[in-house]
Amino acid sequence: MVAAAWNDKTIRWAVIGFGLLAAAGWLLPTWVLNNVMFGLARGLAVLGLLVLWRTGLVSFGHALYFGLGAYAVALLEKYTGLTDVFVKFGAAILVAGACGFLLGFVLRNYRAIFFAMLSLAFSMVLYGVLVKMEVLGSTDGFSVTHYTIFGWNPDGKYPLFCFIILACVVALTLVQLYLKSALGFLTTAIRDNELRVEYLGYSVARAIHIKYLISACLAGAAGGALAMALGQVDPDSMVNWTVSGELVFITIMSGAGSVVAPFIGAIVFEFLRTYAFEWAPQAWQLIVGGTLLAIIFFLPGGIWSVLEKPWAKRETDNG
Amino acid sequence: KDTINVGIASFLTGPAAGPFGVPGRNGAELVIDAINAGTLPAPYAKAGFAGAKMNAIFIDEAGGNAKQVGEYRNLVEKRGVDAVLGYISSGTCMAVTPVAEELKKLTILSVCGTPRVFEEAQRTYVFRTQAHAVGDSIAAAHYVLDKFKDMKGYTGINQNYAWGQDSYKFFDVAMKKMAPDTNASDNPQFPKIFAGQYGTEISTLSLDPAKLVHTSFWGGDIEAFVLQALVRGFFNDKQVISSVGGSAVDSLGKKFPDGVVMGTRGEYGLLVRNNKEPLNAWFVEEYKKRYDAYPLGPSYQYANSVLALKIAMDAAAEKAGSFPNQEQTMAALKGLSWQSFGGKISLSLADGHQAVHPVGYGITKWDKEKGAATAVDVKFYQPECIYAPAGQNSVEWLEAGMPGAKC
Amino acid sequence: MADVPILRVRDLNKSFSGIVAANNINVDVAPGEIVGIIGANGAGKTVFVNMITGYLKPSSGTIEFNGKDITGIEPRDATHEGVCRSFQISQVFMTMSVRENLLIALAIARESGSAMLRPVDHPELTEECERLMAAYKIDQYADSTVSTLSQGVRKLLDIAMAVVANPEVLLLDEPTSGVSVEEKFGIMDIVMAALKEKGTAVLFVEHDMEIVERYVHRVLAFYQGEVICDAPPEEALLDPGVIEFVIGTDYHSANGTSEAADA
Amino acid sequence: MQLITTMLLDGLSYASYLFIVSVGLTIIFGVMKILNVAHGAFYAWGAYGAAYTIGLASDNDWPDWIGFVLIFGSAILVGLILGAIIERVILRKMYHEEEVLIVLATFGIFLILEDIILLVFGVNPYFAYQPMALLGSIKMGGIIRDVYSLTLFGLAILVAFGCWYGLNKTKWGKLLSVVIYDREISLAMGINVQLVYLVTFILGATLGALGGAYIAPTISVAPGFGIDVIVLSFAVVVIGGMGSIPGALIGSLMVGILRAIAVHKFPEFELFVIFAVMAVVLMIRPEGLFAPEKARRI
Amino acid sequence: MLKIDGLTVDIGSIPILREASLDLNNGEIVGLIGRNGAGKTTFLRALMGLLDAKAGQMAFDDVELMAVPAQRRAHLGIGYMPEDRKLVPSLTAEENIQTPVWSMNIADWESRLAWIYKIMPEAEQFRDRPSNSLSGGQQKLVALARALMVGHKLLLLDEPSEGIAPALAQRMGVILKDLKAEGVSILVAESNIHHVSDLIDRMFVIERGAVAEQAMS
Ligand SMILES: Nc1ncnc2c1ncn2[C@@H]1O[C@H](COP(=O)(O)OP(=O)(O)OP(=O)(O)O)[C@@H](O)[C@H]1O
Ligand SMILES: Nc1ncnc2c1ncn2[C@@H]1O[C@H](COP(=O)(O)OP(=O)(O)OP(=O)(O)O)[C@@H](O)[C@H]1O
Ligand SMILES: [Mg+2]
Ligand SMILES: [Mg+2]
Repeated sequence: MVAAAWNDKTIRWAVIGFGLLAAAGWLLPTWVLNNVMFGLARGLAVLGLLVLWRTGLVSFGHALYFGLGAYAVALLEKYTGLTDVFVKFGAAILVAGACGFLLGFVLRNYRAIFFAMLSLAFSMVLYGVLVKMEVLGSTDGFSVTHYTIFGWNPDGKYPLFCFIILACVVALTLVQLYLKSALGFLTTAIRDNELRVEYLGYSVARAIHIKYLISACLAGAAGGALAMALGQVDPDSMVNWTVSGELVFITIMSGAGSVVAPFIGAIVFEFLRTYAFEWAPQAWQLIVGGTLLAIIFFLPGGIWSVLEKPWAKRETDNG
Repeated sequence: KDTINVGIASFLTGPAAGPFGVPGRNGAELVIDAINAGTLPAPYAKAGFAGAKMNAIFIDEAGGNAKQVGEYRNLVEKRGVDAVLGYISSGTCMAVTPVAEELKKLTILSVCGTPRVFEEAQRTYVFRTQAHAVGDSIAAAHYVLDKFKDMKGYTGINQNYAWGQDSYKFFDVAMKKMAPDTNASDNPQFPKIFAGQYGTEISTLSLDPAKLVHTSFWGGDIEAFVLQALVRGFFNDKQVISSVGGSAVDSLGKKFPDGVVMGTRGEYGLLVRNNKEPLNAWFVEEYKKRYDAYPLGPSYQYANSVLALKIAMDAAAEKAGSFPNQEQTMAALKGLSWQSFGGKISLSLADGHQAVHPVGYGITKWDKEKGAATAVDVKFYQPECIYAPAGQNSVEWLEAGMPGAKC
Repeated sequence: MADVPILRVRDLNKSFSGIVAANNINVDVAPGEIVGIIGANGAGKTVFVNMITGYLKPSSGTIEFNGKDITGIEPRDATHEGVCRSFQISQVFMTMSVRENLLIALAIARESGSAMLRPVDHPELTEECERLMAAYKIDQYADSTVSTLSQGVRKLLDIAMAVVANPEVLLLDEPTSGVSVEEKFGIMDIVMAALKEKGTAVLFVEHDMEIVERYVHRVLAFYQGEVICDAPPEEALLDPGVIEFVIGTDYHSANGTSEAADA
Repeated sequence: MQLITTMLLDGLSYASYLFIVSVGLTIIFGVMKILNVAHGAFYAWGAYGAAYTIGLASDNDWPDWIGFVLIFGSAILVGLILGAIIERVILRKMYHEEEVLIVLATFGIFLILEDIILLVFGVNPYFAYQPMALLGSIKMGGIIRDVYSLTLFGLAILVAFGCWYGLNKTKWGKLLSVVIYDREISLAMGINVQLVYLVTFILGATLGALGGAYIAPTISVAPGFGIDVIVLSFAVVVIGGMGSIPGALIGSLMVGILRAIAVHKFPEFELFVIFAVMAVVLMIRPEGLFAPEKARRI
Repeated sequence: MLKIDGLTVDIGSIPILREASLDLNNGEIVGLIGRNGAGKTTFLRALMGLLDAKAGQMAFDDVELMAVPAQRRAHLGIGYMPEDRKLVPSLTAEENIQTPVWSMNIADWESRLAWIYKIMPEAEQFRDRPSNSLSGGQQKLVALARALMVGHKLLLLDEPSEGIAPALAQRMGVILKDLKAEGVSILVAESNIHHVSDLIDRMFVIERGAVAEQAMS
């Protein structure tokens, strides 16, 4: 499988790219490092949404899993004192995955706007519970301050940065292999014609359930990673519908063309927002909205479509 | 050094901008300009912050705690500010505090009220020039019991988020401790924040036998509530006590009903509008001149944070004999006690990081002749009466019946 | 022909709020038999195909396949059992290329369980895919997105996708409608030859009597939900009811010329 | 008994509110298949328009009833201007794109319009309470109620009937169903698709603005208050079924009444009501109460 | 009455029709014959304005069609029956037939409808059923009826007999001949010459986007 992965051009270049990024992180100013880290963390969730989007589904409720992941990390630290990043990260994925697996039985029967809105409803239930429950921090949430790696208590964020990069590489590789497999290939087919897929002999509900589970795990991982990177969880930044909306926003801004796109898009978004915020603290939404419109107009394929051409050209040059 | 860069966070967009963020920023801006120019009244007439001019970088507090954590990092790590001031939302204060500690950056919180900031851990780099919210609710209970002894029970309408939940909880506990035989309603209302439509809630409150209604609504929510309740004759029937609805008194003007108990979380705003104490008079005067409105609570709160920084830096400079570094400034700030634009403030809790000051309430009254809102029957409660002694957890202290309170 | 029917349909009924689309249909199909289904428009041919393949649940009656009751199963289970179909209105993956369409069909048919996680472009699948495209004369469109192809090409692709699972019973709903005259016999030759080799039983709905005459062993004629004639083509096409309701008089009068043209 | 009447009246008035704020979205969604996030901005602009003009009128001591004229006037003006500009300049170029992309575009428009509000009107609240004060109050079921909220109910019925009639009983409404289904066949049947889209969008925008304008007298018109309306109205539309006016009406009623019961009896659940109703309705009817017909495919 | 000259159509950047020319006289039925993918549908769609033509002229009576926006072309009396039916699923069969009536002034629509039902009694049987429940062939009939509603001068029929039972196709041929006698011109696109060989007066063969007239055998 490792060989199969290395044979894939996208994965090969992504691994190299991420490796360089990890190395560069050593030299980057902290604020850049932070923004990249936030972007990468969100990129994980966006990668999950990309898997869904390729099959024509858009979820307005993935903040549910994002939030579950983030809260898993925060609660684990607060109530058990466990701080190891692998444990935290694993817990985030596990909790989100379990929830996604269960809700998947319901959501796999929905499509289009109804899928989107039912997801939203579920996520808002979690939001409501969090806001109500003081033990869960209500709207204030918690801080997530410590992390350790196999007992080592590092200083600064650089090790965490490397960890998140590692997580991204693993996620990206797995998703790319999945998308290229027969099962992943079904993605577009289902969007185009479910009836035919059924008649070919595959259960559409099952295929969607699998995708949903993948996206839930990735969103959980993203929430967990962001909670650690940011040091803070709270319902409004992790579970509210605006968070889901933002993830969808980045997904489309990035483009569905490649598994690398979500990470690029999320990082771009992070910087766009940082600068918009800096330049126009009273009108930053205007800048973000304007950029959004511009992207939709001039790059309907997302940011990826800018990179796609040189990328495709390489392909023909090489082979 | 002749300039310092200071990040100042307050809501510049969204629903909290009008009632809190912009008045707060204006208060800061007014005072910063005056300090830079050396035009503050005595004893603060000396120009600058230890002689340096402050370059304020205003940022928007909207967008949620997580985003603010990121923005805080950007302020410190990217824009290299010398200190950070401000913050209105309790959640955001909770969120940026650990980051401030991590980044070791002097941060002065201006408005937020949750006691948890300093009671969950000892802070080194974070200060708050505003007293915490437990005192607001205790003072409210005192005022109610002083003025409306024979009211029949109480209920509340508060927004469904930490601030609203805490405010009512503190008020409820304080009432239960101070007047165990008053009836607490079993159906207090917690509508969603920014819901805007309160028809159903007003019906519920009307049907409730309780006469007194506590609310920590602010901004558009209190304004909408007042408008909707007003047509329904709600205020004829119920006594409303509002802890932070001050902005509505001015925005609604003569439409705002008389007889509402109104607090400002300190010696600020409406309650001290006609107070002739020179610093306050200067502040009200200049603010009105520049922004064509009365300063609200947050205007004072931000101005006080700025002033505290100036006092500390000046003192530190004097002591060090040179431009003070962050440690020196913090040492001077710790435990500081100063005459602010609204009364005296002392950083006497949490090892000199958390402020206490009197908190008062008054009753709204429209002054026809002046065409302005006023407060009558204003009464302030002293810190010894409403805050837990240093080192104690204030919620536990409140629940224990406020032992040792001197009122 | 073997005695045991591979498909046995008993007393099949279906109505849609008052409209009777299937009325007591009884049909046996022997393995390897080729059956032409003809009928007026709205006679219930497609509904019949839909019920056999599980898309519609019959109001009453049973369908047995190889002695097993398959009434009301899901379409995908019908496919697993060995009952496949093509569609009157092509059901293909519009935003994908012809090759990708076939690759998916092949992958689902050939892989199962975790093998679905193998990449689709491994040689076994791709080679078979190329063969199929060549056989159905759609290889020149291999890389075109289906939405840019004409109706006729889509039809061919649709049929190709139906046969990849090597069914034992194949139902084709109007396989040649919309296919140009130059191709239709060629296609049917290819399809039928391949199927004959495997002994697949084929039921195809057809409005083109030349095709019916040329390929089928038996004709089922539908009218208003009923089978009005079940006989070998020589007989069925001369049945007065069939002529009146289904094929009209033109066909027989023009018969001589068309046969000459095809010769 | 008193409690029941109160709950019913509260429920009805909240339902009217929900319906009024979501009907514009339903129309645009139903006809153009665009989930219009900018609806929240139309709502806000309608409210600002009404609040601003009513404020002016009151400063100039015009009679209070003028307020009602201004409410409708400003809604129409806002709908006409914003609707026409957005449809012609932005959406028209996007109809061939994927639906999500259009949703995102409307989101971009929303962000921009929101900030323009901030730049034009500033952060301080605007009020337009005169119409509500003018109508005064009335005692019903032992509780004082404001007449203005009751008129909301009338308006909801009126708008619902008007839209339903227009969509189902007029030639124009029938044309819409052709346009909804397919652009090419509409053109081939001589339908001016562009005009239909333009008019529909303006209508939807006007109704969105009317929602804001009519609600304005009861609230504080301040930045950011359009956001929550987006989720509320999405939920109503989904519950009712895509683009169905009767669906939106029934959906609003269900949410309104259940919410009233919750507020009176189980306040902890108030926040969940709308989403609970949505989840339950979708579980039972996966495409909402009144799902549109689908094409037969095989 | 219809004269098309040098019609060139690209989709994206792919040339689909190349300088296609065709003419049609009053009261004539002309076949446009070609195999799958030859460009028949493209030709008809370009005529209706559903695709933009890159070059060429299309004179219809005295009107230059290129200058008429798509939605106005039907108003000239051109009825179009698309190959893939395109019935509005939420409407009944009869409402589908009526759609042109809602957008245009068709004064005699009621008598036209009655006439349609007379020549296609099948259609009358399912007039009140939702069109999404109809069978493929029934939908084809409705699509034809809808085209008849508009096309009092010219009918553009894209594979009208595809999926139609031969008995009905035979009757349809008769109907079209009757129409022709009334002076309606008809352009039929077909991939199977046998379906229309008795019907058409002249035939144009289209191959890879190039159109040429061919003598009838
Ligand atoms: N959107 C498109 N992009 C690229 N090529 C297209 C597009 N639409 C059609 N074509 C091509 O144009 C050619 C003509 O298509 P058209 O549908 O006109 O054929 P036709 O003669 O009607 O065929 P059939 O008999 O199969 O319906 C085909 O080769 C088709 O692949
Ligand atoms: N889902 C449905 N709802 C209602 N009526 C239906 C449905 N499906 C089919 N029908 C009706 O059942 C009858 C049989 O339809 P079917 O599609 O089987 O006809 P068919 O024989 O295939 O005709 P064609 O040759 O035109 O394809 C028709 O009258 C049709 O209108
Ligand atoms: Mg059929
Ligand atoms: Mg064609």
